[in-house]
Amino acid sequence: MRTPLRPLSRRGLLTGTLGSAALLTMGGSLAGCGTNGAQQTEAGCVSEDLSGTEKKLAFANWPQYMDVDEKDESKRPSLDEFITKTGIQVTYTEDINDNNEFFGKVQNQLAACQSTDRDIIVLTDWMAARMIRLGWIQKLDPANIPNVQANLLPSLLNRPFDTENRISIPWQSGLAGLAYNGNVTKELRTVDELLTRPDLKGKVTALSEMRDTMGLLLGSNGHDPANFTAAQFDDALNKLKKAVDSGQIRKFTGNDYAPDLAKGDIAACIGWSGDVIQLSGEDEKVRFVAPDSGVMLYSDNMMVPNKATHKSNAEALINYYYEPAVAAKLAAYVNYICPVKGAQAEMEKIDPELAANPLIFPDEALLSKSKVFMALDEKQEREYEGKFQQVIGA
Amino acid sequence: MTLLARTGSGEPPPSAPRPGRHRLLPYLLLLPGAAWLLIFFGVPLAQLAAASLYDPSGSLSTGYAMTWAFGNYPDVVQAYWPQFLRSFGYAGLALVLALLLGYPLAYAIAQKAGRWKNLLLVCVVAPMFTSFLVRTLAWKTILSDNGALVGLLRDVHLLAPDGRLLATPFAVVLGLTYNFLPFLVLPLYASLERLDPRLLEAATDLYASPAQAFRRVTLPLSMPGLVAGTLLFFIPASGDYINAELLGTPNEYMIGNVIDSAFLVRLDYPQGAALSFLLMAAILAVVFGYLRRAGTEEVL
Amino acid sequence: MRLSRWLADRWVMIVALLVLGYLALPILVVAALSFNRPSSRLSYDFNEFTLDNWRQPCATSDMCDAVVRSVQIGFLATVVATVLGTLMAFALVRHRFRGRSGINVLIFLPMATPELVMGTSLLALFVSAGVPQGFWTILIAHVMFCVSFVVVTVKARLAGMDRRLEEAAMDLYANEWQTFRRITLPLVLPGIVAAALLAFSLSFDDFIITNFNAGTTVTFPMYVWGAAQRGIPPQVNVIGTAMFAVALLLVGLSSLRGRRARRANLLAGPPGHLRRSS
Amino acid sequence: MTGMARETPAGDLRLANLTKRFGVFTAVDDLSLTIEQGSFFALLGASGCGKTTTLRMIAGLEEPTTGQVLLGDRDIARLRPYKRPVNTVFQSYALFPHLSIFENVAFGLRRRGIRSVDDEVTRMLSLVQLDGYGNRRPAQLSGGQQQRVALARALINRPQVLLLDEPLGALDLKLRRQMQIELKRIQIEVGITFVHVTHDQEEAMTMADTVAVMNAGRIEQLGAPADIYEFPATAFVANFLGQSNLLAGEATGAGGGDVAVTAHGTRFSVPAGRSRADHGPVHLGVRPEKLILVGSADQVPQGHQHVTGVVTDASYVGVSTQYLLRTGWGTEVSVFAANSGASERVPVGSEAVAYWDPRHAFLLPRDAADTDRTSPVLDEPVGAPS
Repeated sequence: MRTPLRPLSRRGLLTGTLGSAALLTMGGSLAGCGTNGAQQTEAGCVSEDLSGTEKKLAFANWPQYMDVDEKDESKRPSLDEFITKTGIQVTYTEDINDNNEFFGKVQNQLAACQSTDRDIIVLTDWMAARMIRLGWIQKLDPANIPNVQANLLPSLLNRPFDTENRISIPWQSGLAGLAYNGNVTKELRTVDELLTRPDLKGKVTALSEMRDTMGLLLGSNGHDPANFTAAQFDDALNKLKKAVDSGQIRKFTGNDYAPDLAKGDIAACIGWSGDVIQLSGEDEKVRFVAPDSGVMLYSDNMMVPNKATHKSNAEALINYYYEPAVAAKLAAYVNYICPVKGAQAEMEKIDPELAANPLIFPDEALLSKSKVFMALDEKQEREYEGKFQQVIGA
Repeated sequence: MTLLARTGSGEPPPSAPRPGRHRLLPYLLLLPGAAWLLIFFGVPLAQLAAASLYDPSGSLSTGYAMTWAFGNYPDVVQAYWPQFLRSFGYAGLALVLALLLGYPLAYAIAQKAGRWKNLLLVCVVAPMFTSFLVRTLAWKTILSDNGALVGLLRDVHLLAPDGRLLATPFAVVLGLTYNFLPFLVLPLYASLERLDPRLLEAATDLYASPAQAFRRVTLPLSMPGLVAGTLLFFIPASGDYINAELLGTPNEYMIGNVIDSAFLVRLDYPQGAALSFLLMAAILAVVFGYLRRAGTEEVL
Repeated sequence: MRLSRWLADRWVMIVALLVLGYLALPILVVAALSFNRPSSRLSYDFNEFTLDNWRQPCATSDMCDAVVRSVQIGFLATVVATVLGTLMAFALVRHRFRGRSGINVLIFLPMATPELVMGTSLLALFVSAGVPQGFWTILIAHVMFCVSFVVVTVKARLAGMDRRLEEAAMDLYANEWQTFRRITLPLVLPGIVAAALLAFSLSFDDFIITNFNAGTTVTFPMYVWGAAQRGIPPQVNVIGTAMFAVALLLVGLSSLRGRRARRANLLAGPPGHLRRSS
Repeated sequence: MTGMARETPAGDLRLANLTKRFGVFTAVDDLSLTIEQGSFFALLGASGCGKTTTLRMIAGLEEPTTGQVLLGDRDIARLRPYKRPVNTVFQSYALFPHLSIFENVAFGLRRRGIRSVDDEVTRMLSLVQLDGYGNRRPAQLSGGQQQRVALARALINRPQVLLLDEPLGALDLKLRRQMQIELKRIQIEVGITFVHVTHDQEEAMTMADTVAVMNAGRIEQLGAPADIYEFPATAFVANFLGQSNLLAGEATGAGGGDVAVTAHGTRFSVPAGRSRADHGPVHLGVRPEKLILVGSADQVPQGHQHVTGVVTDASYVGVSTQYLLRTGWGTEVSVFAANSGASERVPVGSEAVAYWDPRHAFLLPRDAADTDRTSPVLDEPVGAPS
C-alpha cells in the first residue's frame, strides 16, 4: 500500500483538535461577556414607514393558506384583486412552515432590532403572544383597519395578548380536536378513548403543538385549559406520558398527519379542523370530532414586525381581508374558521354547503365548547414546553 | 523503510519541495478556503462554545450571562443520555447493516462488473440528486401500514397481522442505512478497485479458502476505504434527526432531535450548545477509538 | 448441485443487484408518483395516471422559482467551493508546511458537525454582523459546508497521481505553470469533476442550514419541506425524478466521454472517488 | 529558453563533490566523476546505492545538498529541470496517459515554442520503429513500445545529455537485448552523451564505454567494462560484476614480480601487477570460468595453481556446466567448464582438482573479519560466455 502522504493521521487529529480547542477557547472568550436580552421597547426600536413612497409589501405566510385559481395555480385571485385595487405590489412567500422554526429564523434580527424583510408575518396565538411580549411587533393604527374593528368575530376580540385588537389580527382560525378514519376504526368520541382504546394502539398521533395537545388533555381531565395550575398540567402530562410509553401514541406531528390519516396508516389523532374538512371532502368517513370536554380554538395572526417599513400598506391589506366578500372567497379555499363576521352571508353566494359547515362558520354550540389556551409568561412557557418536549421524546 | 524507498531505484521519490521557493505557496493556496472556513465555521463555532457555558437560568428576553457554567454539560448528559446512547446505537446498527449491504455492492462493482462498472456506479450516486426529503417521504409511502410491503410481510407471517414497519426502530435504522449508504460504498469502491485480483488467486493457490482469502487479503487491503467509508457513514448518521422524525416515533428520537428541540422549541441555548459540543466530542472520541482499533493512521 | 455452483460464483453480484434495487426503490416510487393525479392535496396514494404533471411542471406557483434558485445557488456554490477546495487539496498533498494538522481539523470538523449547529451558529454570526439574509448568505453557507467534501475528494485523486509524470514534463521543458496546465490539471480533472458533482448535490439538497440563513428566499428543499406540511403537489415528484434523470444522464455522458481517458489513466493511478455526507 | 545553446556541444559532464542527504541518511556521498562528451556511461549498482539519486540531481529533479553539476564550464546544479539541456528516459517511462503518442513525443518541442513539429515527430517515431502509432494512447502500447516512445520523447529534443533510468528493467529478456542493441545504435547515430543507470551488470557492460560501480553512495570502481571485470578493485565489485571465487588469505610480501599468499595452509602466488595489496589480509580472487577441472593433481600443468575438493553439484546450462567443488577446508568453489566437447563431464561425488593460471588471479585487500566468498550459482550465469 502506497501512502505517499498522511493526509490526516490520528496523532495529527489529536494535536489539531487540541489546537482548535485552544482557538475555540480564545474565540469563546471574545463572546465571553454573554448576550444581551432580546427584549425590545417601542421607544428603543423605532420603525419607519415608507409606505408613502413605496407601493410595496412583503407578506410571509404558511403554504397553501391563500386561495389560488383552480385553472391556473399561479394566480391568487383575492391577492391579485388587492394588487389591482391598491397598486401595492405584494411579494407573497410561503416560507412559514412551523412556528418554532420560523421564530428561529427571525429571532436574531428582531432581537437586534433589525429588519426581517417581511412586512406581514402570520403566526399562531402563542407565538404571537411571545413576540408581542418581546416587543418585536408594531402596533397598528386602528383608524386604518376599520373593517377589523367592525367585523372581527366576537370570540376573538380582546384576547389577553392583544387587548386592543391592534397588534395581531387573526388571518384564519381553527379548532384542534379529534379526528378518525371511519374506514379503519369505529367512532371516537373522547380524548380518553383516543389514549386508551386497545384497537387504536400504535395508530394514534397527537400534535407537537403543546397548547393543542395539552389543552385537550387538560379538558379531558375536567380542568380549564384557559386557567390551570402547574399540578393540573402535570396530571395531564402524566396521562400523555402513559399513552406514549404504552405505544398507544405513535407520533407527534405537525400537519403531516393528514396524508397518513387519509390513508388509514393512522386511525385516529389529535388534529386540526381545516385539514380534516379537506380530507372529509375526499372521503366522508374521515371525521372531525369535537369532544364534549372541549376543543382548542386557535388563530394564526397577521402581525407587522419591527423594522418592517410598509406598515400602512400592511394595514391596507389587513383591512382588505376583513371585507366579508374577500374573507368568504379565502375561506372557500382554505376551509379554516373564518374570523370575519358577515362572511357567512357572502359564502352563501359562493357555496351554500360550506356556509353551513360549522367548522368554517362555527355555531354557538361549538364555540361554547372551544377554549383558548392560557397565556403563559416566559418562565411558564419554558417550564411547560420543557416538560412537554421531554414526554414527546425530544 | 521510507529512507530506503527514497533512494531505491524501484521507487523514485517525489521531488522534495525546494526550500525557499515554495515556502509561501502552500499558505497562499490555503488562504481563501481556510479563511472561508475560519470565518463562517470557526467563528460561529467559537460563539457556540461560549454559549454552552452561559448561565442556564438566562432567557431570551433578559439575555444570557457568561458564568462559565460548566455544569451545563453534566446536566445535559444526565437528562439526555438515553438519546445519546440511542443515536450511537442506531447509527452503529445502521453501519453494520450498511457494511453487510455495501461491501458486496462495492466489491461487485469494483471487481465483478466489467463493462457495467460505470453504470452501476452511477446507480449508486444518482439517488443523491433527488431531494433527501422526497426520498425519505417515499420510504414513508413504501413502509406504510397499508402498503404492499407490509401486506406481503403480513401474508407470509413475518409480521403480525397488526404489525407495522413505519414508526418502529426498524424503519429508522433502515432510513439511516439507506440515506448514508452511498457514502460508505464510494470510498470502499475506490479501495477495492485498486485490489489486484491476482492477489486473491495467489491466496487460493496458497490453500486459503474463499473466506480465508477474504479475511486475510481482501479485507486488509480494502482497509483505507473501509475506514473512510465507515466514518463518512457513521458521523452524519449519528447526528441525523430527519429519519427519526419522519420514520420513527418519540421512542426512537435521537440526539439530533433533542438538539433541534433545544434550539427551536425550548429556546434553551446553553443546553443546545452543550449538547452540540457533546455530540461532536462523542463523535471525535468514537473516531479516535475506531482508528486505534482499525490500526490505521489515515483518517480521510 | 449445478445451481449451488452457479450461486456460489455469482452471489456477490446477486447481492449487489439486490442492494442497488434497495437504493433505487424510493426513486421508483417518486417516479411513479410523478405520473399520479392525486385524489386530494393530502393524499400520496397512487390514484390515476396522468401526464399533466410532466406537461406543466411549473403549474404550482413558486415551486419552479425555488428550483431555479436552487440550481443557481448550487451552480455558484459548486464553482466557488470547487476552486477553494482544490487549492487546499493541492496545498495539503503537495506541500509540507507548519499548521498542517490544524488545517486538517478545520476541514474535518464541518463534516462532523450537526447541520443544525452549523445553521444556527452561522445565522447568529450574520445577524451580529448585520448581514441581511438571502441569496448571498445561502451561498456563503453552502460554500462553507461543500469545501470540506471537495478537499477530501480532490485529495484522494491527487494522492493517487504519479508525481513522475510531472517530473517528466519538467524534464521536457515545461515550466511550473505549463506542467500544471498540461499535465496535472488534465489528470486531476476527473477528481475535480467528481468533487463538483458532489458539491452540487450537497448544495441542491441542503435544507437545514439553508433554512436558517435564507431570509425570505425559498429554495427547492425548503419548498418541499413546507409543502410536506400541507400536502405535496405531485410536481415535486416530477422535479425529483427529473433531477435523478439529469444526474444519470450527466454522469452517464461524462463516463462515456471519459471512457477512453480512463483507460489511459490506468497509469496515473486510481480514479477519484466520491465522498459525501449530508 | 534563453542561454541554452542546444546545437553546440557543451562539453563534458562533470560531477564535483556531489552530496545528497535525506535527513540523516546520505544517499550520495561526495561523488566526483567526469563523463566525456559523446560517451555512453553506465552507473551500475544495487538498489539503494544512490545511482538514481545521482541521475535525478543531473536531471534537476533533486537538488544537491552540496557539490556541483557542471556541463562544460556551466554549473547547472541549481537550474530548474526545464532549463537544462538534459532529458530523461524514466524507469516507469512516465508517458502522459491523457496525451496521444504523437503529443507525448511532441511535448518537449511544443514547450520550447516550436510550431511545426510534424516532420520531426514522424522522423523520430520512425527512428524508434513506431511509424503509424502516433494516434494511440500510451496504455494501448506494449511495454517495449512504451519504452521506445519514452526514448523518442527525450531524444527529439537533442539534449546534450540523455539520462536513462533503468529503462529496460521492465522488459523481457529478448526485448531487452533488442533494445540494448537499438539504444547503442541510436547513441552512435546521434552522438550525444548517454548516462545509463542500471543494476544489470550485463546490460551495463554490453552498452557502455565506461562503467562506474556504485555502492552506498560512493563509486567503487570506474573504467572500461573489460578492465573492471578482469581486475576488480574491491570484493564488492568482484562479486557484483559477474561471479568470483574469493579465498581469504594472508599476503606475505612481494618478491620476483609475484606476491605470495597463504590461504588455508596452502601457498599461492599472484603477479604483482594484479595485486592491490601485498601485505596483510587479502582475498585471492579467480573467476569461475578461469578455473579448469581435472581428475587429479597430476593433470595440473606446470606453473598453474590448484585446489582439491569433492564435486558437490553440477548444473548443465547449455553453453557450460557449472560445478561446485567443496575444498578441504569446507569452502565451495565455483567452476564453469565450457561445453566445448574438449573435456569430459565430472560426476558429482568424485574427487577433483581445479587449477588456474596465476595471471588470471587477482589480489584484493580484505577486512580481517572477512572470510571466503563464493557467489552462488545463478539461474542466469552472468559473466559466463554466452
